[in-house]
Amino acid sequence: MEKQIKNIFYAGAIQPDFISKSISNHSTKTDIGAHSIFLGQVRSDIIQDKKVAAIEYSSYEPMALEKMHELREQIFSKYQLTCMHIHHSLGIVPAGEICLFVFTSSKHRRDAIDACNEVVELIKKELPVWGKEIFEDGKHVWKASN
Amino acid sequence: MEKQIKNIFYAGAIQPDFISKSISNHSTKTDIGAHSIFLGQVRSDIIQDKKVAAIEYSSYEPMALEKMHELREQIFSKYQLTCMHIHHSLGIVPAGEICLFVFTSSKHRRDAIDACNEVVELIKKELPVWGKEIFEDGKHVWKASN
Amino acid sequence: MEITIVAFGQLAEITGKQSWKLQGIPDITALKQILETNFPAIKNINYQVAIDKKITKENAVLADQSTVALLPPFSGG
Amino acid sequence: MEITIVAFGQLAEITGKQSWKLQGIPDITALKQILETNFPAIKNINYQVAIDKKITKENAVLADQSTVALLPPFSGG
Repeated sequence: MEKQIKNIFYAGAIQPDFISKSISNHSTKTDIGAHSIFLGQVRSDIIQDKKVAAIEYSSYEPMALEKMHELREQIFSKYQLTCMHIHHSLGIVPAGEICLFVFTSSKHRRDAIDACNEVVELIKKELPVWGKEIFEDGKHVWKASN
Repeated sequence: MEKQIKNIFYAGAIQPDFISKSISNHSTKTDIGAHSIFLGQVRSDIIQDKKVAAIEYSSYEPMALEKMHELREQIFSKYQLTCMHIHHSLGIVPAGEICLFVFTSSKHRRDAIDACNEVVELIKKELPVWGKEIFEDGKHVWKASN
Repeated sequence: MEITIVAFGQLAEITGKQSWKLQGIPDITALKQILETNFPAIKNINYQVAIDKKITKENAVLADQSTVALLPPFSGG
Repeated sequence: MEITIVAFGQLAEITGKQSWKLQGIPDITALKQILETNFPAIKNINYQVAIDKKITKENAVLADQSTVALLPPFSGG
């Protein structure tokens, strides 16, 4: 059986309109009672007296997509989900913009909520993705793992 | 000191566009790193062989708003939140549409996620709100508490 | 001594009204007895009572002009 | 016997390249020694190694045409 590997990567900041379209796509699925959404937003942290203006994300994409496929199967075997959608930015995301969008849906709320929490942790821990924090002066540091 | 009681009620189904506007309103708050969103969606459950077409929500509004104000203070004293927004439908919400929108934001993800989970439970348990499940034939039952 | 009763959800359905006034009711226990006599179906509902928007688990004396809310089990969200 | 190395994040910065080929490297231990000799700053990074997209915690023999990825600590999300 062929694996259907879904692309999770999104060029640049994830737009709120994309999120609202994703939500309204579920209105025909009337067995859904609960959606849980996690959004990561780029913070303008102060590091060594300099302000982060943006994060540039890069990934080892083929490995990340294979890994995400495994995590997806793991989550679907553990929770009663109707669906799960994951979107992670690549490239530059300015401070204040959305870089991660995790969206789970289920009949009863505990499955959507618990699956969302768990997959956010797994994404941060297991996906080969790197954030480069770019300061207002153009210099950068590599984001510490979280 | 006057209490600032926020209105949480929204006439009819909560529109995805309203949700995306609410998200984009936070892009100027660049100390936020994480948003957690819970959405309740009306299910077309089958009850006694009949399909739910919509839920009509009613509330004892003055009491609900006072109670929500208390819950808000309780959550803000427990979690490091940047902000929290709650919207609950009143009136008719068709199956497939959104009836509850809970939105928490924080610097680090655990606060937003844990506060969102907790406030959803409190809303369901403590707010004087009632759902009337209306069938396709116009008859109804009162929604069981959850 | 007059109080206002407000009823919600299936309690408004059972009583046939959302709001009405009653005179001379000294406390919650007396109120419940009158309501359950007039509307026996109320006894099947696990309802709570709020005086002036505060839930009262115990019996409580009713002051003049207070508002008593009859609250069926909540089912919001 | 040729392998392809791909490097990411600060490891691409330290090595100055994102992808290159190496010949005659028998296993991961040998590869790490060569890399750490050529680019001593690598030793400061707590990096992982993946062979053909699978993370390898132990030493492992390198097959011809395999791709070895040098992965600094992940910081996505």
